[in-house]
Amino acid sequence: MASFFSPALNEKIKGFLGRYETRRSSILPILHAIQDENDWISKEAVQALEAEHGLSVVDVNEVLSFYTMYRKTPPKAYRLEVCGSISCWLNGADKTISTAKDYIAAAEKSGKPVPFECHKVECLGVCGYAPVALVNKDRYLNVTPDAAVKLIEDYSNKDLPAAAKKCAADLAAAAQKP
Amino acid sequence: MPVMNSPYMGRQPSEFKILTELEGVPNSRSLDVYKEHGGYAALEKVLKGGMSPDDVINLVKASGLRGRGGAGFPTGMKWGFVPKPAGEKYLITNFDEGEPGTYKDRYIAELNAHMLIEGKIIAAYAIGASKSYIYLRGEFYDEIAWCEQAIKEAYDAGYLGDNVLGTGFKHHMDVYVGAGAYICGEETGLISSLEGKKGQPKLKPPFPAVKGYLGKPTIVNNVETLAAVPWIIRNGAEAYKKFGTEKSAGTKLFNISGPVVRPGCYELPLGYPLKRFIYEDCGGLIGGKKLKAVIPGGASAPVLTAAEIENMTMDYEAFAAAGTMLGSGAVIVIPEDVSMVHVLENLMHFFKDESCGQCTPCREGTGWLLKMSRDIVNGDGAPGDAEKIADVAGKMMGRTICTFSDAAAGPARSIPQKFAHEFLEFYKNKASAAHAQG
Amino acid sequence: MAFVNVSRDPERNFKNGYLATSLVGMGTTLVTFAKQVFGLEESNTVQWPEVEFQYSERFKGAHFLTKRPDGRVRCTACFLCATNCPAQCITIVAGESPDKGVEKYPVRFEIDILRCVFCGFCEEACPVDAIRMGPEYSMAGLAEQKWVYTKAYLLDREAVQRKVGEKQVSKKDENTKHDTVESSLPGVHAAHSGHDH
Amino acid sequence: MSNQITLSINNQSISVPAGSTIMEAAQKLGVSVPHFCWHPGLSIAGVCRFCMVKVEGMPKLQIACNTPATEGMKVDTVSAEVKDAHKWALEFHLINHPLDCPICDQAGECELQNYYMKVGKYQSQMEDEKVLKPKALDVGDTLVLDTERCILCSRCVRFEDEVTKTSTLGIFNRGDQATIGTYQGRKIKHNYSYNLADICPVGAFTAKDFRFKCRVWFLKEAKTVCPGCSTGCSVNLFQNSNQREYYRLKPRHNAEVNGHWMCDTGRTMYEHLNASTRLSAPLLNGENVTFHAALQAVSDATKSVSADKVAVVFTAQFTSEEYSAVLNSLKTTLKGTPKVFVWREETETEESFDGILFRGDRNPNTRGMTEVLKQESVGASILKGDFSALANAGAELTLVFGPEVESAYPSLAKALSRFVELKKSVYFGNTLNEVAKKFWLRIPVKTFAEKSGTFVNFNGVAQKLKANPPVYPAVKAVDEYFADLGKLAQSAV
Repeated sequence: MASFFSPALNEKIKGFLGRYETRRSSILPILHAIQDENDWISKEAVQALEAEHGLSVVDVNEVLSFYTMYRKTPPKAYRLEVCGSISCWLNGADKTISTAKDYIAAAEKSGKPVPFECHKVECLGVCGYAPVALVNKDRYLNVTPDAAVKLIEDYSNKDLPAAAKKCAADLAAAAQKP
Repeated sequence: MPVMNSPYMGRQPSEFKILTELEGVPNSRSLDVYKEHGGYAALEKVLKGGMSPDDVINLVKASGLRGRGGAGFPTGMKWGFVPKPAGEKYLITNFDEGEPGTYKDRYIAELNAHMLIEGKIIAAYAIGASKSYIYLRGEFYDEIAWCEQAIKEAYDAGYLGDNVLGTGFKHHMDVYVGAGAYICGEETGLISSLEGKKGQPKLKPPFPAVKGYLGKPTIVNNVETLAAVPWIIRNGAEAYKKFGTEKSAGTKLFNISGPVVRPGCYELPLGYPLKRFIYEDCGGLIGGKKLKAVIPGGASAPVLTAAEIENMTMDYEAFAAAGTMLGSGAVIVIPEDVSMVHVLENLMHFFKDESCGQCTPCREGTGWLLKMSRDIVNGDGAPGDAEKIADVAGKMMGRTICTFSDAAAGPARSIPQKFAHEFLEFYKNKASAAHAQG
Repeated sequence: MAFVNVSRDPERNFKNGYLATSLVGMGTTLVTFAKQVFGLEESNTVQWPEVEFQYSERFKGAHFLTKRPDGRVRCTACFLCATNCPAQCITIVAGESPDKGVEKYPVRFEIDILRCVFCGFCEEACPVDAIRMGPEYSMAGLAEQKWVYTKAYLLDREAVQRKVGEKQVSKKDENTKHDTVESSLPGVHAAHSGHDH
Repeated sequence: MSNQITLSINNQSISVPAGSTIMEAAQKLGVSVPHFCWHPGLSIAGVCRFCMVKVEGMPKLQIACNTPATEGMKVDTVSAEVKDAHKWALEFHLINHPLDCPICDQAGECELQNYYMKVGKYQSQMEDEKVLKPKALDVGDTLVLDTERCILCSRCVRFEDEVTKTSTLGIFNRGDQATIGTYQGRKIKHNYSYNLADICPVGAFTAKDFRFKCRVWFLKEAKTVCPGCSTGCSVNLFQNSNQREYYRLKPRHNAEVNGHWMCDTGRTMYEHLNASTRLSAPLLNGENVTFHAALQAVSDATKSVSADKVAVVFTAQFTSEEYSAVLNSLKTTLKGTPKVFVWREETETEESFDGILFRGDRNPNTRGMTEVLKQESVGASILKGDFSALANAGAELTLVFGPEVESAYPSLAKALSRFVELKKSVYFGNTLNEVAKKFWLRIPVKTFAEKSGTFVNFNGVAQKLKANPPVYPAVKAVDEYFADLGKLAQSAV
């Protein structure tokens, strides 16, 4: 049977399985690797880890559900994650978040949706330059409401990232199956 | 506490450059630049200069270096807890910088991750560990890359490997990336995470220095702590002790956040006056706002009122005497126009989100604290609620495996106690709202 | 041993002897009777069964089971009434409710009314206001009548319906549970469980 | 002894082996320290934070379960500070507990309830909405999981990891969303699943088998021995005190035999005890007769035959006392030793063992029977799938002592059909099998729940049975029948 994972990803997974003292230690890096390629971690991926690589689904799911960075549902292509913890909040993160959410909602309503979702997350660790935000893996400092809108506009005009394309393709393929 | 006669009154912070020596140096992250500034000399001194592991431990003990992650435990003493007999031992660097207000470790990596790596190799030599990890939080994409790059360079230069600098000392290093959990900054939580489990802290005893990662002796040190080690080796314990106060030796990275004019990471000697730091070095609050309160050591430190910081110095003892803590050196400045009730709600939201859910008082208590503070914010509070929050938080303190519940209780007790009058306003608002509704 | 002398005073006996007292009593009766026959005084006697006596609302008569607003039985088969019953007259057989939000319900709920002492402990014990003692007091019947009240009888009988009406539906909602039973399994809650609350 | 340390708990001094915890010392002393996550059969989790005690010299309260006892340690479990800690620990457990005790099967034996009565705060200050979680999840053929009632003590997770090593359960999510469960509705499939319901201190895991059947306060327990296999686990047998109905078995701690656990097969050992699965009267030539008539028939039959024309077929499911009674009584009346056979299930793999408790020898008293036969110096031939030895024995009277636990004898019907072919075969047992009606005489006997006697397990540990009131009062145990037979024989003389 064909592997659930791409050959390159399988190689990575095997690399991680041998990299640490125990196979279990490789769960976190493997999940990161899957997410980097597929944009999220599906149930099928977890089950494939058990079937193909012998990692217990319970162990994997414990880790998957415990850490917030793993996405358990298919996301939009870009995630604007704005820190809402104390330092960023003091510098107006709430405003940034609501502006970004409103912008996304308005775009949705106007019929020209942007491939964005906006979340409030806990501390991103660069508190001096608040508010701090991530767009996927890119970090931005001093993200004022205007800056957030600009970020959304800039990214929306770019080509979608590879992971997002793969995610969309996977979902389309899954929808085709009975 | 002797606060007025601080020896550093009047000195400029730029004089103290132990960790921030490469500040402003172009291309600072490269190995060459690091070596130009004395990089890896300490490692050579240790490995080739005939220092025994005990010599290193004693030197670090003598320097008075204390853990910079928050608890301030003497580093040399911690290394001394590791059982002497040979066997697998691990050294882990805690780079899971997640405490709101803290961004000092990433600053070290941004300047030059080799400082950390050199410190780590020396520490590993001291405790006899042949494998070490840098545990980074997952959101630090840039920092992960910098550390990986530096480790690669160190391998290439022969500082890491089966035969470090040809001395026969074997040491391997790897990075491990977390995935978004504040609790992994707790040393045993970090170990659990490194074992590929949920980042839930482990019961003590046994302590990690005896039974840690995979049941083997393990030392977990903060980035800043380890990064200070090479300087101490190069310059000696006495040189290090010249900085700081008697019990809080050396310099520390202080990171200020909130609406200040010049936010950033400042290297200052311990014992530096807090007020001067905020107003002179950081330029005071944006727009000349008045200061209402300061959280001196990251989100989990109890707050200080503006009045309390008047003569406060920034060292372990002075903060402890004021009922708060130095923590990670994260100074969060709260201006007068922000309600402390909202601050409380924001902090409780953080702690509720980040509780690992293992111990009952913390799992249930953090959620409860958030619900109660949210009720007050939403105008559903009643007189006595602030006291209830402080009371519930008090019952969580010291009752769990790790100190997370104490951390949550820090603000949850201090804010209702010190700013009770602000809560009263919220209750009043409720009454007036009810009145308006008829 | 102490004795109490209860022998009657002969003097008293003579004055208030049976005959005399009986006659006085009969006299009272006759006077009242005459007054009431001629409508000079209102009668206290209720003409039962033509007229029904109205007891207070708190009267503890025959039991009935209350319903939820949607008409199903409120009882959750917790057995507390049966446990509390001093006469041990309540028999319950519990089963899995077809409604998953309720979980447990009585498949059988029977009260042996002949054993019941109408103490009301069942009502007291019920945590969900499912069993109440109704207004019915005339429970006489024939030997072959069914003396074990079944769940159907306890839930829907005309007499209670008529007298209690609306109150047969309990407004109490303590045991109406939320609807998470069919929610997703652990670990697959909404996206980004740590985000956006 | 040097490896003993002495500490004092509430000013009472106690010696425990070095390395013991305060909890173990307190248990030994009989001081109750409230706890949820600590279980003597599992590793220490230390997460419920309920077992707080004050140790002199330590600034904070310590958990008794993970604090090593040290020489001269002074522990306090009753001071106001400690009591307050217990009160609040319980309060934290309860603030998000659904309190659906009326429909919870655990009610009555729930540690949350018990501790609430003992150390509860009574006036909860929780006024906000509780956290909601999935309820009534189907997690296997034997269990129902209610994650809302769960207090996340992790006993079940540790049981799965440490005892059965199946690791089906995990705790997912974090903070107050943490939920126990299996992955994506997978089922718990092993022969020890009911232990999860036992060790669950609350009603999160409840047994499907017992679900909604009876409230536990109507049950009374009897200390007895499981007849399910030759391990002979110590168990408590639960009977409804009003209706005399048996509902379940639970393991009783016995370090020598079963520790804290028992298997799911053993849990079914109540099913054959209730009236609906039992015989109430003897059957002679296909007709119901009185017990007296039945015994008379046996008595008469023994008079007319010589000892070598009598065959006795034992199964190893009777008590040692019963085997002795049968052999002694027959020796007296027959003035000789009858031929003895031991009937073993043909599919049985006697030596197999699942590594935890369950053994291939599904008879509780194989060892006891062997010992009795040896003691009475009676040789026995084994009938295992091959009954020719019995058929060739030429017996004119055959006494068959059939198995009580018929689920251990899948080929029962086949064996019975061989027995009924014999001349005058008498069956002692409760089988509802149609074939058994063809026995010349069939006499019902008491089950393990109703008789007293001894089972000797595979390892030689002898345990006494506890006699509950019989379901059918006229039905007796085999040794009682043979005592009656003895009396009949005497009165005839």
